[in-house]
Amino acid sequence: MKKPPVKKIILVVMLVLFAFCAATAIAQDAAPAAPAAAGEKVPVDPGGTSADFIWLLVSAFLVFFMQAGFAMVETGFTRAKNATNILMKNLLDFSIGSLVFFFIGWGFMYGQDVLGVLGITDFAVTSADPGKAGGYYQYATWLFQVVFAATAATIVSGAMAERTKFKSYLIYSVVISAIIYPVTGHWIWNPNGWLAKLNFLDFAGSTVVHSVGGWLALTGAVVLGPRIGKYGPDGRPKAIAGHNIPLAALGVFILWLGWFGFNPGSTLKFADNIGHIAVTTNLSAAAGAVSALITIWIISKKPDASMALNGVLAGLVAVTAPCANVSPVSAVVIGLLAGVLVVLSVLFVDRVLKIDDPVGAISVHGVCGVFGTLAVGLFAEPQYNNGLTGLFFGGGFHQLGVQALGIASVAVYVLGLGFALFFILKKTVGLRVSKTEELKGLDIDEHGMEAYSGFQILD
Amino acid sequence: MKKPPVKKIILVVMLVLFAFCAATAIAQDAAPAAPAAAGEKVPVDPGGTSADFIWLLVSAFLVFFMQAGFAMVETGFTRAKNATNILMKNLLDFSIGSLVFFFIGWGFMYGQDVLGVLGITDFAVTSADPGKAGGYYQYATWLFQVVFAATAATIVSGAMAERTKFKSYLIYSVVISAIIYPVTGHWIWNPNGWLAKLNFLDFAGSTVVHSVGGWLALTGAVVLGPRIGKYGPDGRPKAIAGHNIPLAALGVFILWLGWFGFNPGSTLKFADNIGHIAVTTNLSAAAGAVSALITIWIISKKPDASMALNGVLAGLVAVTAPCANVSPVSAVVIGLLAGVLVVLSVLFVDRVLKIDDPVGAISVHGVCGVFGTLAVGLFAEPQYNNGLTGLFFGGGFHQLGVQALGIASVAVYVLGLGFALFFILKKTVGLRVSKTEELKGLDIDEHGMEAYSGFQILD
Amino acid sequence: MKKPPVKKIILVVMLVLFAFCAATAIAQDAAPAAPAAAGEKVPVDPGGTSADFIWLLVSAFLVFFMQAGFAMVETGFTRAKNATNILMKNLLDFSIGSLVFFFIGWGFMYGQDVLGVLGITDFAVTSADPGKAGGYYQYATWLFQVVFAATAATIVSGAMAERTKFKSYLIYSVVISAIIYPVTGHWIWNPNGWLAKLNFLDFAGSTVVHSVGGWLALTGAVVLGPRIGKYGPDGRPKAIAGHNIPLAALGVFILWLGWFGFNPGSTLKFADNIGHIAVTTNLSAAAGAVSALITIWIISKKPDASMALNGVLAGLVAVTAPCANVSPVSAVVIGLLAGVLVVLSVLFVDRVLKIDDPVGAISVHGVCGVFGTLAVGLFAEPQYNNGLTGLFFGGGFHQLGVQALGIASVAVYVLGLGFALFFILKKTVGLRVSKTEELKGLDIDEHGMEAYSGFQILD
Amino acid sequence: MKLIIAMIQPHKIEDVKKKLYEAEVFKMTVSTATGCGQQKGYSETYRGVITEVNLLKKTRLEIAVNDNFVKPTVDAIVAGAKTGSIGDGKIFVLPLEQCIRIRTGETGGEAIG
Amino acid sequence: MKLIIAMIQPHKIEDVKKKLYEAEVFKMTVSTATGCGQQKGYSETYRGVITEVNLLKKTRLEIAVNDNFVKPTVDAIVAGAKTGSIGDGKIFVLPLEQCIRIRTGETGGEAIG
Amino acid sequence: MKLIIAMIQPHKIEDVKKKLYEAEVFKMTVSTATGCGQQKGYSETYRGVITEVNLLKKTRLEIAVNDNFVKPTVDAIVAGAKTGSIGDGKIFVLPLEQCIRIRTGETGGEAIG
Ligand SMILES: Nc1ncnc2c1ncn2[C@@H]1O[C@H](COP(=O)(O)OP(=O)(O)O)[C@@H](O)[C@H]1O
Ligand SMILES: Nc1ncnc2c1ncn2[C@@H]1O[C@H](COP(=O)(O)OP(=O)(O)O)[C@@H](O)[C@H]1O
Ligand SMILES: Nc1ncnc2c1ncn2[C@@H]1O[C@H](COP(=O)(O)OP(=O)(O)O)[C@@H](O)[C@H]1O
Repeated sequence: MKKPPVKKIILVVMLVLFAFCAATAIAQDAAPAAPAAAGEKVPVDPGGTSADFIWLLVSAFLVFFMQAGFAMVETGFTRAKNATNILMKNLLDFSIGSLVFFFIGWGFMYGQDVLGVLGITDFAVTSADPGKAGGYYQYATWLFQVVFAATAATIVSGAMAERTKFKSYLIYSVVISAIIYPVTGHWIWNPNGWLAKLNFLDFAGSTVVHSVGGWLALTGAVVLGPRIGKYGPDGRPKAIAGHNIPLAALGVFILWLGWFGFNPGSTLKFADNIGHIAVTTNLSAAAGAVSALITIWIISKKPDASMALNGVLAGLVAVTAPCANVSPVSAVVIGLLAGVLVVLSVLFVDRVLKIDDPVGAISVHGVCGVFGTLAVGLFAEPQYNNGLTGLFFGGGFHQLGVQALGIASVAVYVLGLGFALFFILKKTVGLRVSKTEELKGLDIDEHGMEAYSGFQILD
Repeated sequence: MKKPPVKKIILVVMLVLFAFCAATAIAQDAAPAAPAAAGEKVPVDPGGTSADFIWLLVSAFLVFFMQAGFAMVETGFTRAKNATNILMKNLLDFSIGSLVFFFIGWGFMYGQDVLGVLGITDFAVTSADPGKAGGYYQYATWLFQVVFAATAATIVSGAMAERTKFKSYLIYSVVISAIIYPVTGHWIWNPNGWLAKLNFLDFAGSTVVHSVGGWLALTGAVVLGPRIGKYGPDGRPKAIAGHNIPLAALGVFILWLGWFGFNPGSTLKFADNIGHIAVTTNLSAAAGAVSALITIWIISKKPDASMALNGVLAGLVAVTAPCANVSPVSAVVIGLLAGVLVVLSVLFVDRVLKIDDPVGAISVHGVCGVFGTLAVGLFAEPQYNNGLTGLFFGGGFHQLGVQALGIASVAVYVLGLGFALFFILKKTVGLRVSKTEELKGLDIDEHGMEAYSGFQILD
Repeated sequence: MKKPPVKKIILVVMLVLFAFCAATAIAQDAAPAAPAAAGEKVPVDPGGTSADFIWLLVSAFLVFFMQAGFAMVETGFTRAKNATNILMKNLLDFSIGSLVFFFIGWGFMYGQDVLGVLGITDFAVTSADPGKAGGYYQYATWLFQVVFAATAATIVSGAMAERTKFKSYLIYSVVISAIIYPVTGHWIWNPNGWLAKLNFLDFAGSTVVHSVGGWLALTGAVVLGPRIGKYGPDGRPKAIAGHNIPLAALGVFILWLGWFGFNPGSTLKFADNIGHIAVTTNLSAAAGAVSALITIWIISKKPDASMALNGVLAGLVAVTAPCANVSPVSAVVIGLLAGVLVVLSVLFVDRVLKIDDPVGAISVHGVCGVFGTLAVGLFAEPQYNNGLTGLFFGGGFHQLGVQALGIASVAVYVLGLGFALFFILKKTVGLRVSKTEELKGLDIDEHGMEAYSGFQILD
Repeated sequence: MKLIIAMIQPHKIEDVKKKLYEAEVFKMTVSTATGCGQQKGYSETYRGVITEVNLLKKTRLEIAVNDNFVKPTVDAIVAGAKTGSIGDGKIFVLPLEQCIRIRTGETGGEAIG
Repeated sequence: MKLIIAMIQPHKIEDVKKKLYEAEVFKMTVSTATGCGQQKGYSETYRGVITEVNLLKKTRLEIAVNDNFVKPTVDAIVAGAKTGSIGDGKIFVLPLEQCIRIRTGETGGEAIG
Repeated sequence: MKLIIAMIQPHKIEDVKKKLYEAEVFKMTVSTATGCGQQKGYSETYRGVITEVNLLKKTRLEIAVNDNFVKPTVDAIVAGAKTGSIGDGKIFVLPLEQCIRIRTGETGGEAIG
């Protein structure tokens, strides 16, 4: 009774994918770019210099590698019995996301604008074409953009870890990469988007990527409910310890590395402030680690490793929007604040809201994403990037207001769609695995294999 | 009785290495490049622009990192008791390969051509020399080439995992890096090679690297025979589960990253189609993951993680040859087909051929390497790279024929040499560890240490 | 009674950090760079071309990633019960080091010179400023330098693993990044440093980074004393096996990758010998692996994995100083010798000196760092880099003498400060955890968590 | 005195512990094992090869009790671990001759609790 | 009823299981342990330090059987595990007073199989 | 013959082994377990949530001995494992009916040593 639908869905998905490919192929044939004479080399693409190409691609590769970072962090911070499952979710959201963002998402985000809300052309990235001006550069640009889309998508898996059905997660992946992410992306990063026109500034994506991921994480975790055993009968939260801290730490180092593509690469071309951006990024991450460690040390008397690791990510997320507009010293301050914030937020979500977020995605990406977006309006200094001045340097409240407006609009939109999506999934395919499955671990029942075959593992 | 030969072999190897170094050093002295006056800076090397240098080197570094990827994948997919051994094999095949490909292999591959079959000069890469035109660029080129040679070498370790003698594996490493790989490399990548002259096209090495590795994997696995317990008395295959899926998944992510050097870097200089190549590479990998997952899901009712991971690699291997000549949409199709192919091939090898290939190297690298090489003749479109048109776009059968000829020649050559090599090893040094050693695990007996000291591990 | 001081120290540290930030912010305001008119783009920074920027930053990112490599190597080579602790030490020494080297260390190292001994300006890197000539490039330069400082810092954690108090380690981190490292760095890498003026040559830091780390590792390990159980009552050393060899191997691969930034990036700008440097680096690493394996194979009859891994690092450390000045063949010889050296040194330290260095940091970084620095005076050939000729190529003893002088001065200085530092720590905060804590593992008592929750681990 | 050894489903350990606490049994030793019995295992499909895995993860309890505690303890275990489906596990009761508390040197019935 | 505990070489577990199946013993619990006995261990050479490792990996079997099954079970274990070289392991037979099947509440001889 | 089962603190294993060797007990089987008893556990603070962890790591020894060796063995374990603080552990002594050495087929008292 249960199996057939799965197969049908799969077959349909496959057919749709093939149909899409065919359709696009035909469309491309219909209006083919003048092909170069055989063997003739198309002249240099005016879309970018060699430095632009190399910088953008190397950055894209680094951001791609963040997928490995997320996979390791989320795996390390959850239990051994769900490790295969979380890894598969991380792998598949990028794989599916790549295809969907190619055929659909890109067009919504960067296609020709309609009312500042949505793009409606350039599906399957037809603008990337060796025969078109800037056509070669468009390929590099798409690659850089798809790894950003994938980052937003993968954030959610952590908050929904250890209890979400694999099938439903795959459907979620399609929806975020096709619609949810590209739409807010259009608002902010497409020069014709309505927030872009208001001069809302989110250089590398504290809002576009991280808070979108964070809000979705929130809706997902709320609709799912906490893992069995997370809250005692008295409602007190219990620690469900991650099973592999070395893996989680490796993941954080990989993410830190990847962020050197995420932020400095967001210049989208070579620019001489890339060194500046790399420095603010690094200092904020370092400061986040230090202040998160100190905060949790004071609160719980022990220098908790998981919090220090989250502190790094908090610093990175927070500096993502302001990285190009603030001084290194401000970056240190932003990181220090983010580190404190993430600890307090994790405790608040866990103890007061009683939302079970196994890896802290809501706090790291949502809360610090919001904070970082605001930080642009607070710490920006005019000698950097685009002459913007934040409140603390005498720039007044205007930019801060724009930032707040952008944050709020995105939140409303994403929370709305997120709740709708997860609620529909819950009522149709089902969002959560059965109780026994959850207790036995998702690896055995969902994937038929263990992550650590042969190891004696207690739970 | 057994120990002395080892020592002798080792001492001989060491002596030979030293002798080689000395000889080359002397050779270099005999005809020294005019040294620059002390302190004087040699003028810019005309072999490449700064963009060429940076692109080639960064790509080489990424491809180097694939060694870590292979090591993790192979370790994760085998049992804990053989982990140290497989890691050492991965480390040593690169280390030995580097030295051997420097002193010997490079000359056979890129030295002055003899009859389109073999190079015979430039051993110890004497062409790389600050005093020669293009001499500085030659260093970068060699580095890029050696990491490719090492990739071919390391593929084999997976198929021969958990039962091969360490010593014999080291000898194999020398032979592949010195002779087997450089010869087919000469045929295809040396402009004077006979296949290159026929216009056989293997842009980044589906055949040169992957199918060479795949065929050797096949011969190795056949000559060795299956692991104890792999086939029941009734001949039915049994699953021998890998012990660390997170490590394997990390390895796949690292390989995916490395492939962004492998394919786009194969332009060998900066070129404006590097973005295009990165996109086709990424899409094929993503499509491979999706279709492999769906295929195994349909066949065995579970979304098997190991197959999804192999699907990524299948997509990557398949797109390696055609990456610069096909549209992104074609790359998706190539990836989808490769994902299906790898699953069917793994099952075929396992169940019908009854060859025990613990990590699926034969299917991933051999079968998908062949498919990818053919795909050039099927999917190429003239507006890309070198004006080639494949069968599906109206280019006729000629190129497909050339591709098939190349595949077949390489297969015959490599299978022949491979069987000869492993057969000789079997009859002399011995290829397989003893039964008890295999059952106890290779780590204790071959290396005297465990990979996971302190962990309670069942088998 | 014990807790309050911790909190106080932490609070003080936090206050000091904030004060520093404030002070520097004010200082910067006092003498602000002429800000560009709003929205106006500052013209190209004359400090570097786009190739310079990209090369330096990519190299810095790779060197940053070495932090992950060190973390994995040290974690893998120690016991499971101390894994969280060693990871935290690696994370925090980089985080704290980043902040401290920004606010303090950089100024001592690259600020205006006083008597060739110390810099005294440019704290908080005020020279990095979009309004100053070369100001943008200065950011990139700082990033590259900070990851070097962090490498020196993190080396020590390995030698002091499994028994050092977390708090004391954090204090040590501050001191090395603020003072110890920047001072010798000033001597050698600041053009006005007294050793630099003597033409002491340490291209990428065999001495500046590695032997500084190695000497500190030595003092730390000596002051701490061996781990409980390391030496039997009869004084015979016992093996305390590392708990995760795959992780250690991954770490070594990551380090190898990172070294492609460490050495070739030390050109500090794009240069056409970067390929040459990458080649010598790679060959020496490969040779180190091979010769270390052979050496230990002969000595202890087994191809010990931990020694082969250390052999790679030995080859890398040794070639760090001479990488730009020697031929590839010489690099092979240097690597071969380093591989032998590291094995003999590890055995010597362990058996004769009876110093307990869990990961071999003293031998790898100290001994091979010294050897590499000398190798410049032995193997340099004039056609490379700066026309230097070593003893073996007819250059006489002068340079060798200078190298020896530099090595000795650095050793005296670092050993002196190191002993003083660790001795003071021992007498005040305490350097070593209690016996029970050490036996139970540092993770539970110091951090309140286990690294591998749920796994059954024996010891 | 008896030594009670029980093999239960790993995911029932929390329930069993709760029931044992209610029965005022606070001391126990827990470890993991794999077992095969009536429960036929699940079919694992590693790399497409469908294999019956018949060694399933179990949690193993050891509880030393005085004779009057045997029944309450066994009942508590059953109450916590029973689901009614195959694989619920077994309880074994062994005679225990002596028990020594290392810390104090106490022996017998006193040492047990 | 008896509880049979056997320590065997890890790599003999498949052989032992086969022999036990032939002897119609289908139920058992398996775990890992390390042991030292006559077998002197192997010399590990971690980082060049040659150390006698005398705690060797062993597999531990627990099988509860009715009295008439003791001999066939012991024989099957011996048949499967014996190589004739040091380290083959030991079999211990303990008295078992009671056995309860959690699922059904059955006790004694019926519950065991 | 008796089977002695002891649960001790993991970090005392080396001391216990030494004392056992001094008492000429060379054979044993060692495994890990987690236990709860009087020792109340430590408070773990994973991600700021303070939780009493009451299943603590223990090392589990099994030693089969002839009757005259029971006391020396128990004494040796106590001597090696005792610190006087809560959590030191317990020793259980069970009757052992039979012991078989797999390698030789020897049984009983001879097989044990
Ligand atoms: N005779 C036995 N000896 C040892 N262990 C047993 C025995 N019978 C059952 N077990 C243990 O109990 C577990 C559950 O047994 P099983 O027969 O599957 O359950 P049920 O009794 O509910 O049918 C097994 O996996 C095994 O670990
Ligand atoms: N008296 C004993 N008590 C507990 N375990 C024992 C005892 N004797 C042997 N063993 C277990 O059996 C294993 C094999 O014993 P060993 O003496 O090496 O083999 P053999 O009896 O063939 O000489 C040991 O590693 C240990 O786990
Ligand atoms: N009745 C019992 N049954 C089984 N195991 C026990 C029992 N009592 C104690 N243990 C084991 O001994 C360990 C130490 O016991 P504990 O009561 O903490 O020490 P102490 O006896 O020194 O107070 C426990 O963690 C548990 O593994």
